[in-house]
Amino acid sequence: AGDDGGTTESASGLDQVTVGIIPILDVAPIYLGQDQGFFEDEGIELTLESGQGGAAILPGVESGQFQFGFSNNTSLLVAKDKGLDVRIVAAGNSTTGEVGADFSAVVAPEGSGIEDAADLEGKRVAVNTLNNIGSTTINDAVREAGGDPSSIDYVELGFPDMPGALSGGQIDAAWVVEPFLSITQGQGAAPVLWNFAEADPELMVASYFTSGSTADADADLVERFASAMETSLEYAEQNPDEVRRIVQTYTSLDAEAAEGVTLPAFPTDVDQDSLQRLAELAVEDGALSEVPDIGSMLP
Amino acid sequence: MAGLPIVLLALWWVATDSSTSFYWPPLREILGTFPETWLEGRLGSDVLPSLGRLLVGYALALVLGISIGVLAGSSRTFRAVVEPPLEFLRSIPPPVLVPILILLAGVGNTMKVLVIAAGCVWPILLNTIEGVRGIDPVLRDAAAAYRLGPLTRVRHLVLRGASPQVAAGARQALSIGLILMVISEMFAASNGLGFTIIQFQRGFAIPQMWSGIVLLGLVGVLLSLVFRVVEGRLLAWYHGQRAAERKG
Amino acid sequence: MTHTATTRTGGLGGRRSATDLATSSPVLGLAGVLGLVGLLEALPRLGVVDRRFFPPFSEMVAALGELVGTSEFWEALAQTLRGWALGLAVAAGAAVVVGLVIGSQPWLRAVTASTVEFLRPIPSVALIPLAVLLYGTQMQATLILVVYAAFWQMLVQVLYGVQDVDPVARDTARSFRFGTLRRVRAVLWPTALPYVMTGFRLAAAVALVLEVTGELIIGSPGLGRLLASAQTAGAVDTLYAIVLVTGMLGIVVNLGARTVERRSLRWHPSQRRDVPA
Amino acid sequence: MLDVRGLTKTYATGVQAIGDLTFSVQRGEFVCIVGPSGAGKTTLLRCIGGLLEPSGGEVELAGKLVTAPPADMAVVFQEYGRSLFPWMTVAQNVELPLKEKGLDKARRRELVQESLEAVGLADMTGAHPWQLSGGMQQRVAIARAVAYEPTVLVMDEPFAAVDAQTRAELEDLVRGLWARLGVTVLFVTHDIDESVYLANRVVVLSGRPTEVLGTVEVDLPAERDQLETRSSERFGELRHRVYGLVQDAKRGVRPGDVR
Amino acid sequence: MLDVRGLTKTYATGVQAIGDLTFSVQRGEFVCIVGPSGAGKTTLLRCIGGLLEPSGGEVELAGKLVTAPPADMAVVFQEYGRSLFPWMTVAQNVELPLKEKGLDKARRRELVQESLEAVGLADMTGAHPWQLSGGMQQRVAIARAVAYEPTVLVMDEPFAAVDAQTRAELEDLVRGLWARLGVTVLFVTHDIDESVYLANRVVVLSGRPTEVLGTVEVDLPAERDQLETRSSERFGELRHRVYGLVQDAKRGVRPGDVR
Ligand SMILES: Nc1ncnc2c1ncn2[C@@H]1O[C@H](COP(=O)(O)OP(=O)(O)OP(=O)(O)O)[C@@H](O)[C@H]1O
Ligand SMILES: Nc1ncnc2c1ncn2[C@@H]1O[C@H](COP(=O)(O)OP(=O)(O)OP(=O)(O)O)[C@@H](O)[C@H]1O
Ligand SMILES: [Mg+2]
Ligand SMILES: [Mg+2]
Repeated sequence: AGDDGGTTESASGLDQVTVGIIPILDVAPIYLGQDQGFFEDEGIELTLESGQGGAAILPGVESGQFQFGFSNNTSLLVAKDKGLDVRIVAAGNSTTGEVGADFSAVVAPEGSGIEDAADLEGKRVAVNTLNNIGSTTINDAVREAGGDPSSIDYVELGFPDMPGALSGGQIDAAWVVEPFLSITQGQGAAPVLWNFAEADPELMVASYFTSGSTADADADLVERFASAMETSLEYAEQNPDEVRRIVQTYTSLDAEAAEGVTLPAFPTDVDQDSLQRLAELAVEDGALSEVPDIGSMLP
Repeated sequence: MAGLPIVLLALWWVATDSSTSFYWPPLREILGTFPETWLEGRLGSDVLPSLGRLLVGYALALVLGISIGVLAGSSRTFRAVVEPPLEFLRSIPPPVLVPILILLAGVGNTMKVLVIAAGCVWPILLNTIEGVRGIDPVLRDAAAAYRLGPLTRVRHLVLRGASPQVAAGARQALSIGLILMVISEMFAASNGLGFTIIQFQRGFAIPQMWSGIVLLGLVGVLLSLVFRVVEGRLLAWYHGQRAAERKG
Repeated sequence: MTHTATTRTGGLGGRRSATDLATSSPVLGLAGVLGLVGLLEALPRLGVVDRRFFPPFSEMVAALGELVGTSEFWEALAQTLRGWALGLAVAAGAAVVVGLVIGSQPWLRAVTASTVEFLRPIPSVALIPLAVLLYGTQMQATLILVVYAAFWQMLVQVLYGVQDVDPVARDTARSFRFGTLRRVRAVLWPTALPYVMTGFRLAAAVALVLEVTGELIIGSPGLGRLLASAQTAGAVDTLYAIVLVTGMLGIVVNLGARTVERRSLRWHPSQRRDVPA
Repeated sequence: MLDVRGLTKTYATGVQAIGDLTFSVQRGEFVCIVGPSGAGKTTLLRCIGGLLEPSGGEVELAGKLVTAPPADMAVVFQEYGRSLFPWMTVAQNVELPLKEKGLDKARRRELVQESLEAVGLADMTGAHPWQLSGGMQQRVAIARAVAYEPTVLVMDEPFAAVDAQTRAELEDLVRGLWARLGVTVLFVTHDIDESVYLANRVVVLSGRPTEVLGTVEVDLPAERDQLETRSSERFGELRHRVYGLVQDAKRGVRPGDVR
Repeated sequence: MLDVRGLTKTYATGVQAIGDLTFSVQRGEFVCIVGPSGAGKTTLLRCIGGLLEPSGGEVELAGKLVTAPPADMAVVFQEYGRSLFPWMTVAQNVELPLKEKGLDKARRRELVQESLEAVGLADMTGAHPWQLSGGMQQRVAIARAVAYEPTVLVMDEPFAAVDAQTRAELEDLVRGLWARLGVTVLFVTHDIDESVYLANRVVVLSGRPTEVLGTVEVDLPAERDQLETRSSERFGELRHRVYGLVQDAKRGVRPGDVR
């Protein structure tokens, strides 16, 4: 294990690259890029390994099991804060910026009396990870609405478990992303807060990243990966139908569901302001001790 | 007795002393963060609630495991009927079971206690069944010949006779309970030892995470010491009988 | 005249009925399974649980029907089974050897006791980052978890089993000056065997659980990953179809263990036919 | 009182232990059973005690078919050591059946005390069975049966592990109990002298599959004495008759062949 | 051959089983030990067998201090049933120590066959111990010791569970073995006649804490016969002397008080 991120060449002369991803909607571009041959064009033979969340992917990237990984930005900021040398190499996905039509929202059952962010005060709200991107953006919205976010009782629950818990009354509201947003809406829950779109209309939610050692040892590879990623993101942004198609190949989403979901935006640029904003929110909630040196995290 | 753990700790200390790996911090650093991490409040706010849930869940498992185990161990028919469904349930991973339990019992303490009990019950149950089945037939005859009633028989023959093997199961269930305490706190928790460890892990506070694992180990040792004392009293006759070997 | 002898003292309630042995256990087992199936079908239909999140059994089976038509499923099943069997074999072998060695020497037992207690409760799930660090999301990462968890299950049982040797039998072995190997093989092992069998059945289930959990959380290939993907897509019936498969694996494992037991423990009171069960 | 009619027992292994056994015992009789080792005596007692289902025939006790351990019967098992609960003290072992019988505490304590004294173990009440010698364990098992005050007392070689002197005392104890309480006693022994000394009637069983080979009525006076009775002429004669039958049994003689 | 010097044994419970015991046994002697139930006979044998650590004094065998089970000694335990391995058949139980001794297969089979025949169980080789009657189990334990061909044979009430006829046969078997192979035999029994019939010397132990109360040299001819020897006058005298000592022991007489 841990060969400093060095890559091996395949028989075809391509660099073999393994990327740790979470098999959800958000990573459709990389699958599309693989499908479309954008990585091969850059001399990269891509292997996608799915892990469940940052807990599995970050150590993998750190140890060189993966050359690149996919993670939400707050997790990357926290890792940086704790002294992990993470380098963002490409944008992952962003909010659509449209309140009312984003891929992420806080939902509450219809008729629950929760109608806007301020109503979340004192309520039990499910997020998939405590003290992370979900709760910091929600807290911000509650503060904006004049509420006291510290009174919110956050519970940690996997996204897949939220629809059941919500309709069973175990929780008052839930932060969900697609396809669970559609699912809960189908069950008669209504969005009360579009936490990403409201935090920043251009909020970049997740990124592709690598470790400092890989970035330093193989700058050329990083560059080629970033370039292929860019092409992929652009292709995804232009071809939403392709996104809806490819998603069915690596998740269990069926065609009908895939048609119905709201897709995130896939801008090509790494948005430094988003990182700054997320870091500030995290500092405010105590998830980060201070805003880290964001510049050193960028390519 | 305490020698080996000290040797292992020393090895750990030396092996990691100059470690620069992010995920393998030096033991020095782990122990260094221990007091501030745990002794300043978390003991009461996280460790105690966890232990409370563990004990309730464990007690529930003991009651369930032993009573079903005695029934299944005593009756071939009952055993034949319930064994396959039980084996089915036993093979379901807790992370899958949790959502169902959330549906049934909410996200509060009840759910976590149920998760713990649902995991602990198996070793106790299986061992009780086998222990009951293995009771000396001559003793069974004696109990039958004196027409000891069902209650007396359960109390004085079946439970006592099976107790060495039940103890084996209960011992095992204790550490499974500890594991499930952590697992249950991965879902819908807001406090607890396991919860805190996972938060550290997610927050990349690696030395703190390790200190949590060390604490978990300490809790395990402590619980097993208590267990040994209780077992020593309940099985005094058994250990006495076995120990009469050489020294009398 | 020569019908199988039963005694009148079985169980708690005095007599055991004659049907007890007449009805063979597979039939009864089937009845038990049918009972469970009925419950799984009825609960959602009666609205005790929300059927959107816990579909009736028939829907799970329908989803399973679809699932078994895909090569993906069979591949995943094979991967899970391979990881599980390998992990279980390694853990069981190691635990039996270690357990017999420790158990046959009182001083070793005393020396290792506290260490065992320290290591045992460390949750395998807490090892996930370490496993990933070493092996990424390959099969080995999950294998570590499986071996670690199953090992303790077996070890404790072996240790308790070894302690259960009848004092008179032990004296007998000593008076004939059995060597260590002979003592282990002829006295310790048969005494511990009932415990070992129980340990094996426990370990088999725990290993399966950790194999699937590992795949689920780490994302190494197998049924667990399939489960995760069903979960993230909100495909509830597919999810439970996979759960059904793991449950059925559990039943099969137990059947196997029981068969082995019937053969290797024929002498044990629990298997004798002329005495109460 | 006790009727055994056409009893047969074949174990699952195919071993036929009891051939075709018929005999009966009157209320208040003291019957000794002797027969070669492995004949089927223990098997017979287990059938009578309702602990084992016969393969054929029936056992009737006090007019009722025995299908489960009958009330008011106490059994002393041949495997005395294993029939004591190792997790209980001597006193608890003796007391347990009395509790089950519903006796009050004072009465129980009295019975436990008396019976343990009678077998010479009054100072061992607090010990566990595995802290006792073989003979002492056997005496605890006897005390348990005696304290129970049964109407039928079934004993399987109860004095095998005690010394000659104690054995004589215990013989007198059981005889005294029988005379005083009118218990019906069924007593298996390998000691021919003992069988004649104790019994009203000695039943000699044949080898396996066992049947009744012969019966010897013991017409000695009811009042018996270790020295006097045993040295009486009649005792010698009876002893000789039983001995002859046992030797026949051992030689493989079957009921049809004899007498 | 065997020297027991100032042996004492107090159990962890505080029970003093052996007081201050000294005696010795010559090579090739046949010594019977009798004493009241619970005296400490089994405890003594366990000390001699290296199975139990004495509290004081020492046991020397063939010039070597006994600290572990000595070589070439075979023991028949009083708890015969529990000393057989239930997971093995009768033949396997007998064969196991022979394997340990390193005998080859043919020789082992021969010894197993011979010894089981000698105890009358040749047709039971394939059965498990729990399928046997009490007496049969005891005979398996005897066969196991006999097949082992030890130089010292220690037997703790080995014939307690067999019928009179079989008992006589087994007595002759052990005597024959002793005469043929020159084994040294230490034999605990409760049967006074048996002790005189078998032994060169009978050691009578006092009650607990046990000490040697007296020794009776048996000067009967080496060639013994169940009928003749037992009816000889000298036999009666010896029998009487042993009986007197046993009664003393039972009455609580201590070594100092006697003679
Ligand atoms: N559980 C069993 N399974 C099979 N066969 C058995 C079982 N128990 C006893 N037997 C057989 O039944 C026969 C009679 O056994 P039983 O114990 O009744 O003899 P017994 O007359 O009490 O002999 P002993 O005087 O030696 O105690 C024996 O041949 C024995 O092998
Ligand atoms: N494991 C033990 N722990 C405590 N006391 C014991 C133990 N074993 C035996 N004793 C005590 O030691 C004394 C002698 O026991 P031992 O078994 O040597 O007697 P014994 O002469 O063989 O009697 P028996 O003829 O009845 O077999 C008894 O009083 C008994 O209670
Ligand atoms: Mg018998
Ligand atoms: Mg003894």
